[in-house]
Amino acid sequence: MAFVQNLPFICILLSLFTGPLSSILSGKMTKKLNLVMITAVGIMSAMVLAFTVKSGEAYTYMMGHFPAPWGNEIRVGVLEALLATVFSVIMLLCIVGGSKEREEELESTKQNLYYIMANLLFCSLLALIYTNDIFTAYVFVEINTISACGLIMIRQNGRTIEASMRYMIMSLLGSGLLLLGICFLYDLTGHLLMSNIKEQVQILAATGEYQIPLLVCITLMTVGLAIKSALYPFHTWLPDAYGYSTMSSSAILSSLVSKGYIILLIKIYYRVIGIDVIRASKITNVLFVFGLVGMVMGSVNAIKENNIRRMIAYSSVAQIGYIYMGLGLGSEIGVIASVFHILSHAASKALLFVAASGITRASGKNKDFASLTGAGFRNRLAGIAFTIGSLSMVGFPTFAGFISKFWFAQAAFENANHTKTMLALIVLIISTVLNALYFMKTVIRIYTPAPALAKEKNYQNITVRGQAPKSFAMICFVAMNFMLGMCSDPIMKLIQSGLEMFG
Amino acid sequence: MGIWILLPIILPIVTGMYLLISSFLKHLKSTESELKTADGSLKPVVLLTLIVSVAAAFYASWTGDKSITLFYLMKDIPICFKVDAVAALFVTVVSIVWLLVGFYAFPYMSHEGEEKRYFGFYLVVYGVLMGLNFSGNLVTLYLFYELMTVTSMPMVLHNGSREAIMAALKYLFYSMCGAYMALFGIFVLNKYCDTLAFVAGGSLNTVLAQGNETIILIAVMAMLIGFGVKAGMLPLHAWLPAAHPVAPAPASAVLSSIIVKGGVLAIVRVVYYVVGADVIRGTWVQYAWLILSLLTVFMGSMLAYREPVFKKRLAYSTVSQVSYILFGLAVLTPAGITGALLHVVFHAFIKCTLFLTAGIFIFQCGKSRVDELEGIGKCMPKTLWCYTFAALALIGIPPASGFISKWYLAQGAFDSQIGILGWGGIVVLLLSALLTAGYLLPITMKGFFTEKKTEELEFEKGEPPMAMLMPLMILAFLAMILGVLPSGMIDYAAQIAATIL
Amino acid sequence: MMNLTNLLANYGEAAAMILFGIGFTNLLLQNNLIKKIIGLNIMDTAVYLFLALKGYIAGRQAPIVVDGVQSVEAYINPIPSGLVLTGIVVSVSVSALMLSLTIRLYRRYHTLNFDEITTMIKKEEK
Amino acid sequence: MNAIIMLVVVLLPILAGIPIPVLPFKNRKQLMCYVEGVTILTSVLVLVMLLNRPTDSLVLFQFTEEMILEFHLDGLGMVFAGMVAVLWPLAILYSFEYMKHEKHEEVFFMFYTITYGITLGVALSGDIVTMYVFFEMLSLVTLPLIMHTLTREAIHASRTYFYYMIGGAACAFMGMIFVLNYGGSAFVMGGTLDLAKAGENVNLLLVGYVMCFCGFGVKTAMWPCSSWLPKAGVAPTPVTALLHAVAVVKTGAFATMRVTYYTFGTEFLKGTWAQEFLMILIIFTIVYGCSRGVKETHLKRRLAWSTVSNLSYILFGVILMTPAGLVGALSHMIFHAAMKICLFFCAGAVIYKTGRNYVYELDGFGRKMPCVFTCFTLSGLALMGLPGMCGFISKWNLAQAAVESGTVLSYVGIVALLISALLTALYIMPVSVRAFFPGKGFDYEKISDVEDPNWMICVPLVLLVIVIFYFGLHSQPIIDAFAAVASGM
Repeated sequence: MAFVQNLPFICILLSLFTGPLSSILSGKMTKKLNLVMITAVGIMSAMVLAFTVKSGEAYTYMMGHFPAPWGNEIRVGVLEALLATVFSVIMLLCIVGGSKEREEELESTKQNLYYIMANLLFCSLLALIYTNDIFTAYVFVEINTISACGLIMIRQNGRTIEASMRYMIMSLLGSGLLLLGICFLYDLTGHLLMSNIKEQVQILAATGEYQIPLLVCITLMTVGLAIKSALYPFHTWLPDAYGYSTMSSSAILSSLVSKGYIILLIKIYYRVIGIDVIRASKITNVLFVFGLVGMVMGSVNAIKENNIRRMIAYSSVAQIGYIYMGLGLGSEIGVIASVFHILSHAASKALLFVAASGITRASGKNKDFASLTGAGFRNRLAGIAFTIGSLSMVGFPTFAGFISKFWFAQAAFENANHTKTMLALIVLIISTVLNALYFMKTVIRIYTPAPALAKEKNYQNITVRGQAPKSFAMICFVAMNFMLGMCSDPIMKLIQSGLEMFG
Repeated sequence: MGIWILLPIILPIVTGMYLLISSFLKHLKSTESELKTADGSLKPVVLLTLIVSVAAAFYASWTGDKSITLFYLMKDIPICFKVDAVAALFVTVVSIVWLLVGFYAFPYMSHEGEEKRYFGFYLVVYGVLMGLNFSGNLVTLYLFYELMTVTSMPMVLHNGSREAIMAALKYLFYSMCGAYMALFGIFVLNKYCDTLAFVAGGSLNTVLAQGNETIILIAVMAMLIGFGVKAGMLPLHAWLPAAHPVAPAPASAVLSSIIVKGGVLAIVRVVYYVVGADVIRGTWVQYAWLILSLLTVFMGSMLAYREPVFKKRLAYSTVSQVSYILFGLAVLTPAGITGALLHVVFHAFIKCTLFLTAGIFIFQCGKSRVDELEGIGKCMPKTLWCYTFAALALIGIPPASGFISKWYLAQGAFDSQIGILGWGGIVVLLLSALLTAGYLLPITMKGFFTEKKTEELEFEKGEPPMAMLMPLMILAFLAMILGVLPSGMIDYAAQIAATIL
Repeated sequence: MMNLTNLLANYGEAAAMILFGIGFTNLLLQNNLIKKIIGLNIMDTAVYLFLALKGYIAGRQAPIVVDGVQSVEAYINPIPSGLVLTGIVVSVSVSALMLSLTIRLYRRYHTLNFDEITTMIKKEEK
Repeated sequence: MNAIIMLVVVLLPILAGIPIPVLPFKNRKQLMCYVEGVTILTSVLVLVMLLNRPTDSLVLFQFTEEMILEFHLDGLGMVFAGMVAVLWPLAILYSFEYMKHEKHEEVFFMFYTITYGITLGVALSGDIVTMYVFFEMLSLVTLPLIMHTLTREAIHASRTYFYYMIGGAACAFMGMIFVLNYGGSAFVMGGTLDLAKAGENVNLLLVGYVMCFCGFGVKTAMWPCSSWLPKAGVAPTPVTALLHAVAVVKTGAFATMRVTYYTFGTEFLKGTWAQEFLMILIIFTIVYGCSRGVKETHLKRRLAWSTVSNLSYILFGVILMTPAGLVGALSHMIFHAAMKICLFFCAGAVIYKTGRNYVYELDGFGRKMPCVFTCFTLSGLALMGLPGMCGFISKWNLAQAAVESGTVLSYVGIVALLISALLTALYIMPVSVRAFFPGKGFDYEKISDVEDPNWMICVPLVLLVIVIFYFGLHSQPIIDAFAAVASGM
């Protein structure tokens, strides 16, 4: 067995132990440690990716000395490795990009706590991606929740605490349902390892026994994860959580955390229940409908918003709607589109958050639109970055969003059910226009020269050097956007092969 | 020998443009005060151009059959000119009237101002009219028809009063509307006719037309109404009484006697030279056309009867008289056509005379309302006599010219198979003749026989200068004499009618 | 009728479900933060009860080796108990976090009513 | 080898345009020489390219294996590219004079030059994806041009513009998906659809077509998406003239031609509900635009409304789905370009010299600005379709095509054409009459400041009028060329 195969496990452990380690180090040190750790993880995941691509098949990694039905396992395929790589890159950039805000908004004594949370969060994300044991998945979901909550509340003001309370409540409801679903599943199949569960479920499906309990636990798990990943009607916690926490937190939360749950959902569908069973149970249609509603309503709320951060937050509600719509189409290509959108949205949404903070800094930390006027001239790089992010969101060619829009449309088109097709296409059009409505409004606003009375708003000009880390992050994100937009084929192929390994 | 056709078209237009541009430049440079001074070179230039081109026109039209193709506007759509009997007839009438009115206009325009601009347009319009009359196919005709509208508009708004401008715009839009309706017809006919060139008896391709009669008839009707606009036919007649009176008297004279005939010519061309009379004979198109023309005849004279303003009254009378012609064309019988063509000629002379008289009244003593003209005969009897002759001719009292044409019209109505409409037509014609008497003769009566003494009449001036009186007399004379010995003309018209039916 | 007997047969599971429902609704609908947290605990406990029931097989003993390993039939299924333990750990930590949040909020706004807190915060914004 | 020239003509203006704001120009003159030089050079290259046409196509790169960026020059593209290449230098010349009294013109010229490249890109694009990409880019780069003045209403207008554009693009995009799935994306005269693949869901395909047409039609301001065009009139006149009378809006018309004749194919579409539905929309637009134009008193907006209706003439020709129709559409595309640019330039000249915007402020201008208003009147007459000017030719061709296809709707279309011609008279002639005949006793001292602008504005006007007359009197060669294009060159 090649040494590379150990790396996923090592990644998880590394990120897990750097957490407690950070608690005894000073703020500066922890930051360095965290950055090093994430970079290392990124590199390792890249190696794993290369390995799996070369070997062309997934492998399971036994943790401890118990063989399959009893022990706990990690499973590594192309998709997992890819996600791990991308997530670590984005994580890194988010941390870098938000460093200035953290130094200002967090008390100096709490600096290191932030990194504890960040590391734990990262660890749990990796675990969610890699694990082959559904109960382990549950445990890491909880860890994920707790650390995310920490990331939100670490900026101490009433808003964030209230937001994190809200967040906790909703996600605990979600995880409660998830747990119950898992228990049912265990009860039905007597297994916790995904692959074994799947065998049993296949048998059940074949014999036609326990249809209703099976359906129930599918529903429970789906709803639980939907709540946690803020699918439209359950999004109430999201805008506050993203809107008021410190910048890097909201970037991480919006681009990674909620996506982690969706990944888990996809894993459950493919590796626990089996996609054909899912299709047979019409749950996809439900997801489809909610996705469509989310696509529209999220944007509508965003249009009403007057605070740029909250606006972006609402836009991620819409984007999550896209993803669920893709899942809801129930076809292979639909899921591919969703996974790709997870990546592209992660790239552009993080970019938007970073750029938005750059813009607001240039406008005296005011987040309302009136005072953002002309920010594009005060902080040029941020302005350009924001424009690119918006265009990508709107689905402008040569940017990431365009490709995912294309694949969604393609998926919708290849759907056998024409009502679904037309619905999806029309809603895609509508939501594109709505996206344009609020993103372009902002872009035009930040390129309108500021009125004369701008003095008392303590505007300041920010050069590229003046915000070096942020600039670095933004440039990287822009590059990612272009890469995803221009040469998406290899990535699509990776995703495809990864899903095949799932099945 | 196409040059003789081109000369009367090109020369006036060029000279006219030259006049316009020079006047324009003068405006650019000089101040208002200098503008008042008219320059002497104008009169000879205008008259010379007119005479030369008129001579050329006569030569072109009376020395045998000629045609010339300028160039191809589009594939198999040439801009070409051709002289035939109808063209010759119209050209002659137009040239005579234009020349005479030209003489008349000099003294008249001297107190209207802006003579250069006026005569510029006057010449241009003449050239355009020549083009219209000589035009050898429908597209050429349409081209000059549009040009006629655009170029004659400035003559209407010459004095630049608000009312005049409004009237001019009204004139423009009505004519445009008509032109576009006609254009619709042209679009359709271009498919269903062998050629758009004028062929006596029409060139409708029966094979293609098979099964598409409806659209063709609609097209023809559209063209009738469209060109009918210029001829002041219902339903689009309202511009005429507005536009003609506001123009300076010479302008309104030519507008009312010549320009309206442009519409008539176009209709003749369409009905008898492109579509062919047989296509519409007995169809709803013919009946609609008849009814419209008769209604116009009657309504025109009624309105004229009630109209106190002299020139407006004459304009309404034009509306009704031109529809006589249209009626004659609409009955689609040789006699009818003969009558119509004759009436074209006669009405041109007569109406011109009447308007010139009105002009003289205004010019000499600024009287424009009928009731102010009481006793006018005492101070300018010659003028009023000319007027009276013309009036009698228009009413159609033998031996004056109007009688002949109306006789033929009536006859045409008789021997056409249009049943009740024929009889009705004759009745309407007579009725409106009575009305005509009713609205024309009172002026003569009041003018000569008034109980007021000569000294209590407040007309400051007497007879107009010779330059104005002479054309008047000539025209009046023509109006009478053509009635007395009409045979030549009748044969000519009858011959045309024979060829095109 | 059949269903009813089933229900009575597995009264334990039924109770677990009812408890879960109670906990869920409390966590969702209660205004008072403390009661919310209680609801959360009820919910989790219900799940553990369910798991324990699943694990227990009548007439067998806990898989603790006293006198030599006996046959597999002698012991109950140990995994659910393990799961319960893990779950308890998780829920304890979560409740701890929730309580700490509650304390912070109470310090700031001197109330436990979540709606009031939200309205106050809205006021702060103005 | 000579396929590269296509890439060159597209990239040259873009790359040369981007650095304009940072280049160290000493004075306006240098900037002017630079921009004009680039433009003329590009135009020359384009003409060279048209003369020896590169037959093979040039693949740039792939988005996905379905979506390829490739350039290919065929007849339609040649027509469009030729038109753009001729008009752009004129507009640049004009805009130098015009932009004197506007601020930060470097930015303006930067985007103006880039737009040139991208428009050429649309003309040269060899498949629907490429066209779509350039189409989107066009909407983006013209955005700053509209909001150039940065007044409140300019901002508002630019927003409206962009929302419409994005919406249209999204619509077109969905249509494009249908194309990509039911046949090749490349442009082939007669369409590339594989109906066997489409099978029984033909109606779905037609919906796709309608989406595509309407989506691209948004740029041609087809009703109900026409209101952005008059709003965008706040932009500097060179923009309104060149982009919103020609380049941008005709890109939309061009795209609809591509979609109809080269992608979906006429024999599939002809006589379907899609054709009738679209035709009704278009006919309505023709009349609607004109009537709004009559009601409008702001000169530029009035012209913009007239553009709305005239663009729908082109679409009408397209939707007739016969070669004759395409000929009519192409001829009107070219001729309307000349006429409308001339009109807009006149309006711009008035604004530039006097800052007057409204029709009722133009009394007596004819005597003070003879050149401008003569050109205005002449091109107005051309627009009304006076024979002997190019407007008549295109009307004639359109009408002939309509008569040949002979359905009821097409006859209705002819009537609509004529009605709109009449309305054109209604909104053009009063302006000229006001200008030349201000009425009795109008004292010219009131407008003593007014005068003709200098040669840089007048020359383009006169040239355009000459073009109008030339094509009006001698249209045969170009019409034959269009016929060749329509027959699938």
